[in-house]
Amino acid sequence: MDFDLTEDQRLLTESVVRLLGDTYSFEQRKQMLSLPNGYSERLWRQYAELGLLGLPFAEDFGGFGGGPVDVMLLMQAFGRHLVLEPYLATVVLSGTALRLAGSDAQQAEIIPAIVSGKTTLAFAHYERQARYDMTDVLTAAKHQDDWLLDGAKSVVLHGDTADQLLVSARTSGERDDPQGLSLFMVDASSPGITRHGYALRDGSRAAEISFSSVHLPTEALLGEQDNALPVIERVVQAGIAATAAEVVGGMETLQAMTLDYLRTRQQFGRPIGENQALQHRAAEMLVNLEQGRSMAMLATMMLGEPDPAERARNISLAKVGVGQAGRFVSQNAIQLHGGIGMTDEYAAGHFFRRIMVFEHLFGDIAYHLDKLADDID
Amino acid sequence: MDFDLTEDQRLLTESVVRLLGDTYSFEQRKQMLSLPNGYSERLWRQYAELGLLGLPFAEDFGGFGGGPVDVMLLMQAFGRHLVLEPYLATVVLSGTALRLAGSDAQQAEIIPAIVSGKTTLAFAHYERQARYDMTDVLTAAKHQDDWLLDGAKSVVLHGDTADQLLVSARTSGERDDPQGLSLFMVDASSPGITRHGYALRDGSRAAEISFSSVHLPTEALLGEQDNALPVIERVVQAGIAATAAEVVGGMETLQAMTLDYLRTRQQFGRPIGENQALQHRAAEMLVNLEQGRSMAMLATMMLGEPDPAERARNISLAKVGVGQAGRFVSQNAIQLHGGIGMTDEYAAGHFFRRIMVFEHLFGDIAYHLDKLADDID
Amino acid sequence: MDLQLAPEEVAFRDEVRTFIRDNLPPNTRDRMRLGYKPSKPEIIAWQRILNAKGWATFNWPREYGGPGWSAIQRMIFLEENLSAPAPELLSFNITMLGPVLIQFGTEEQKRRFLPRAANLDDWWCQGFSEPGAGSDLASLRTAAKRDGDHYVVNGQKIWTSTAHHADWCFCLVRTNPQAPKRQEGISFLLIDMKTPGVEVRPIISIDGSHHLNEVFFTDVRVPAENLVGEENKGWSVAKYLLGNERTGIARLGISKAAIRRTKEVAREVRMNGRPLIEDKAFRIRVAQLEVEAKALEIMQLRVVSAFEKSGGKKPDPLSSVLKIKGTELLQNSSELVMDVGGPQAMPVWQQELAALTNEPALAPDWAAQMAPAYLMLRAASIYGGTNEIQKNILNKAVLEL
Amino acid sequence: MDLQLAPEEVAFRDEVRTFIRDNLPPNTRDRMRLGYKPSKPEIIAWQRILNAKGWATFNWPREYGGPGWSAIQRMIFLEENLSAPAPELLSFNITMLGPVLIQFGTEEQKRRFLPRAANLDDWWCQGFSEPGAGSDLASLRTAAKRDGDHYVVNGQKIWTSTAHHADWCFCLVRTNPQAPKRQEGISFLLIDMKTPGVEVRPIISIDGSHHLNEVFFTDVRVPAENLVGEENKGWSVAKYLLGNERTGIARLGISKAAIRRTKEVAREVRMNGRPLIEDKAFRIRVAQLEVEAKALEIMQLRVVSAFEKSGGKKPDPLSSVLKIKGTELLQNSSELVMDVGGPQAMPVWQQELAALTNEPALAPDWAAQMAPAYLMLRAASIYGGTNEIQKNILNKAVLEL
Repeated sequence: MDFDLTEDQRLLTESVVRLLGDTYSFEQRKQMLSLPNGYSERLWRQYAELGLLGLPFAEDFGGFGGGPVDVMLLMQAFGRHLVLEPYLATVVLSGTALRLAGSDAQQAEIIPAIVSGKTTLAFAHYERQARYDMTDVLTAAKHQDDWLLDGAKSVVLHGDTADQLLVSARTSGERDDPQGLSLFMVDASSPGITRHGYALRDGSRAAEISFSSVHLPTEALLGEQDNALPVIERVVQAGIAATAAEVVGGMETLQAMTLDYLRTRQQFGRPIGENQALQHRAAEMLVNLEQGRSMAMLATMMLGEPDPAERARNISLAKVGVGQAGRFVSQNAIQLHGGIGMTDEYAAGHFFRRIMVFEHLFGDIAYHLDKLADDID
Repeated sequence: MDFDLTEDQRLLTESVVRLLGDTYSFEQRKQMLSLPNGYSERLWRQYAELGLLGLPFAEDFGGFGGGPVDVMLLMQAFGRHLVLEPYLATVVLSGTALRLAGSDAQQAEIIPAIVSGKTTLAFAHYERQARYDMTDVLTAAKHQDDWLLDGAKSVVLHGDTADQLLVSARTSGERDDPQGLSLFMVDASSPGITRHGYALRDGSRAAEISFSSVHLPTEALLGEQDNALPVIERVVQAGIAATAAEVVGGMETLQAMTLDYLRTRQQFGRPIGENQALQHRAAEMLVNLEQGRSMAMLATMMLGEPDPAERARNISLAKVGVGQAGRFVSQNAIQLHGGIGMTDEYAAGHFFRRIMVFEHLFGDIAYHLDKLADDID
Repeated sequence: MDLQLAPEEVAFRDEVRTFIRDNLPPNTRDRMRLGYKPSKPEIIAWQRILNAKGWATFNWPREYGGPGWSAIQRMIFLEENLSAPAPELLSFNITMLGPVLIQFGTEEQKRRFLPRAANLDDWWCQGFSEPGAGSDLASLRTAAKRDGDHYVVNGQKIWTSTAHHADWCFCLVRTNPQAPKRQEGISFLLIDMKTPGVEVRPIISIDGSHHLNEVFFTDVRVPAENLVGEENKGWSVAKYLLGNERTGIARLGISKAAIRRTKEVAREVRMNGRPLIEDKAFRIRVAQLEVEAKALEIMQLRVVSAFEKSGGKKPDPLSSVLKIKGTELLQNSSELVMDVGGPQAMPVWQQELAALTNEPALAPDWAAQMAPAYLMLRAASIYGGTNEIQKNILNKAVLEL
Repeated sequence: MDLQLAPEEVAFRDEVRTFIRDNLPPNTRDRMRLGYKPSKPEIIAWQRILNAKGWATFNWPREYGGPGWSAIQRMIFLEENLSAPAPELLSFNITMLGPVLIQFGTEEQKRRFLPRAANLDDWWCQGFSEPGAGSDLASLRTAAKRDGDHYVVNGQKIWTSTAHHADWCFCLVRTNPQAPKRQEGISFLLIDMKTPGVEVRPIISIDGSHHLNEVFFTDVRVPAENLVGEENKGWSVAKYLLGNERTGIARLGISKAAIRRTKEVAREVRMNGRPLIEDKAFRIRVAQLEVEAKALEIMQLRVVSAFEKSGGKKPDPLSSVLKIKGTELLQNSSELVMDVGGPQAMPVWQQELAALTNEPALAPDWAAQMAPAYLMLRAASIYGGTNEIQKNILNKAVLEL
């Protein structure tokens, strides 16, 4: 057991902290929000130059060969600044699917394009009616000469600008059947695809995507036909671990902002932080932050756990723990700020909303408590 | 709508407050705990003289003709002093059963004996395996020439000293069948009855009672054969309302003790009540106390609600509300007292334990939330 | 003691309910059921309908056009209006300015302002908070200097709700900076928002809405006849206004509507392949909210009844309990509604919907306002005295620690 | 960074687990599984078994007989011992007196007291708190006046755990009442409980147990050689003792055992005609406790690891987080266990059981200790610095508000 960073991890963290410190002030971020893509393509190229886009990929494909802890450290730094670029969608979600299910040929083709910053991807799995159910897939692909794809995906993170879409579709079985799902790599500009992009509540971008008789070549299939669920589960787990780390970064910033506000805001002739009731609330926020941090670490470490049941269970524990911590810290950060915390002009509300959005991705607290409850022996 | 007391209610309350003020200090109560019955027979006679034992009974049978609000006020006063006498068992629980199910002849025989303080009763319904399930009755009564009763009842409040037992038994149907229950009035000294008395955690008395081929005359049947469940439900509801009022009285005393302690206990050269964090906790206790008080009022008023579903639902709401308020207030009362609150010598822990015991009678928070959840349309 | 509504109170509730059902414009009702906030024209239209009925001035004395209701009737009326859901009466006009003018105003001020306030011909806003004066209101610094028969006002107000809609503003200003105590030397002034030198700048809230404003006053000349009460005695006017009957403080009707809505939507979404409404854990969460709502309902009846019994004189410190529990329930119920929506509640759909009127619906219509309602209600435990301030009040007024 | 236990740590855990399983007297184990506290002979017997193995002095340096374990090994050992469940090592002897004597004691004191403390030949207790000195320990007033080669001690201690079992007591006493600061003028003294003038009076706790005591000192003569450290410098000895490694502060093993137990018993009781373990709402409550337990486990690993990295020098302020969350979990898990028991957990059975050995069981054996455990654990958030004090510590040491 070892909580220390390796030398590589220390260097990585330092360079990211430096980059974001220079480029990601609240004001700078506000300008990025109004860019056409909703994020900075210039910064995306800088991530590529720093090697961040290759972080979890094998060196054979031009990657950095990093592990889950490296991604956690990066996402935590991203979380401190509410980074807008499609790292989660491209590198974490789609990257995990590619690494787990892609053939050598597929990986050799697409991963270098990701690493160099040329190509972005989106992971198009959840559907509007499915809420959090991973097997509630109505989008269908039929194999004739090639594949014919029909259906719709909802709240696809960065699906509005992605070059390639990884799309799950039913190739056999009924709705809710754990068998019969397959993954496809789809060029986002294919005929028959309609995308409606929009902002989520935290300003990051997503899309509704519909597929109407989209023709895919046979080699668009990613991984095993009819057996994509284990891959999808691991992609979702990677998403949970990554967003958990981002939430920790967000809580760190919120906690620091709140302490700063308590120290400086004067009411009745003294800093409001002299109120013991507020001091204790801040202490409870710290307790929650440390609880959440511990759970984000758990999620990260469990990505490598070979036993699927043990992995799923621990990641559900972590999602609940981070979700509850995030809720407590973000709600109280607003409360302790008072009116100013309610304004769009002030950063706290933006962190609040990102934590809120992440809580409602990949299963919320109730969903994962339900899984844990099912699992009790 | 009217929250004011009537003149009669005001007079009743004053006389009870006076009596308990004189007789029920913490030290006096401690001595009563070691009396053979676990309560004061002398006080029981005084209750009779004051008319308290006839409070909810019709004037025809020597009662006072009072309503649920009168009982609530009395139980609240009892709760402030942790009264030990078998009022709940005799007047509230058994009394409700007699009023609802007793024939005129039965009522005319037994109620005057209750009112005058000659006879005490216990309501023997729940069984060990049943936990809170009202229909899980294994005790059985068979009709031959007379009734033959076999089985066992658990945690029968004041069952160790009661003269008469109201016993539920299955006269038809299977375990858990809502039909097929009947109530019997049983002389506690009948051959075949074994009673093991003991103290509950709050010092009040209860008993395990077993029945082995106990012969009962035909007229021992109380109310309709095979259809006692509606009566049992109303008895339990009356118990919930009465104990809710007692919990409110207990919370009032705990709150007052806690405020007093905060004002007088010195640490670091000043009263600990100057700590804002403790002031806010005391304020939260007040919020809970008022919430619990409101819910106890609801339970009381709903005893007269004619629609059984509406009545059951509101009484479940009240039981949950009072249970949660009682938990919050009593746990924090101990916490704010620190070490002294953990000692048997100090009154706070006794209130804590009574609230704990009452929470686990007639269905706990989880049980009633479950009923409410079932009821959602 | 009798906790049931009396038959005449039930009849009154039914009368109110029926009137609202029959007279509330259906468009307004349908949009509000989906969680949208009413627009300015909708608010005005509804207040005028109520005013025509004689109900808009629900809490004014009969001689000023009030309906002469008991405190319980007033509570019933407000709750029915909220849970309809219908737009609320503009509180600045009805529960704030009205009673203040009736108590402190000159006959001329009453004649001039009250009927227009009742009918929402004038939209009023409240100029109290300042950047340095939030919970600590008495530290306000906006200055009003007497200059002939005018005051010249300079300074800044903040958190001014609906100032961008407003025709008039009632303001606290400092008329004597040399007063020995900070509470002295403050005056209560009525300012026409069209006066030169008044500038309103929007504050966008975290739910994306424009509700709050900053208001800047630069050499704004206000006729001296617009002073309410005595000069330098504005603090007692403000205290009267803030301590006024807080019947609706728990806003229980909104929470009840949210609980109803969470059950409705839970029929439309799934969990584990079944409707969410069938999930036991979800039902337990709803049941817990219903416990809170019921406790609040009884508590509210108790406070209102005590207020009535005291002859309407004594503000009950237990109204702080109502504020605390009421806002907790508002926040918890809006949170559950949003959780039911899940990922579908996360997108900001508005712009897209507006741009795509001919497209098939981009999202379920129930989802659009879930997150905004949740976000907006984070303020519930902040405005009107934070819940921490409410605990301080309980501490002083009840616990005496 | 690597959050898994290393293979050698897993091997160590298995070794400890196996040893406990094979050597813990079955009677002790069975009674403790039912929630009974171990008796004095059981505690002594188990500590001697561990001492024979060389593990009782788990946190002492090698040269004093310690096993030379890492902080993580120490944590694993304590957790395994708790969750067995086995009696705890007597902390007065092992984690308090031992390290203090090793740091501050004379050679003679070490030689005389350490081996007997390790083997529980002497049972020690701690004389710190006084009626007027709880959280504010420095205001203690028990006086020790030098008289030749003795100190004469007069005063009163309170909350003295197991004083009625104890052979010796380490005490804080005031040796210089004129010291300018309250923390000066305090000394650390070892007192033989058999000395004339020592009187122990029981304090019965709300769970009915006798664990705490008052200890009165009336002209108690204590040889001056029993002074630890310098006269009037006892405060630094006490601070060393209290600031010592708090590896086991969360007492997670007890909570884990309670969670296991709640599931076991939930198989035996019914809800809605089915085993309670099948009730979804119950399972959600258990799942929530498992979330808390897992978070605490990781947090504990982090704190222990940081402690190890700092060379064992710096007490981590985050141990206050462990204390707060650890005691909350202790309380919540014992509450759930009791709720599972329900009415069967309410009777005080002990006397009756003792009197009725030939009767059939009066109650399920799992029920007897549910309420006592819940009641006793109300103290968890009080002793060792209340949770409110822990928040003050976090505030000072981390938040700097």
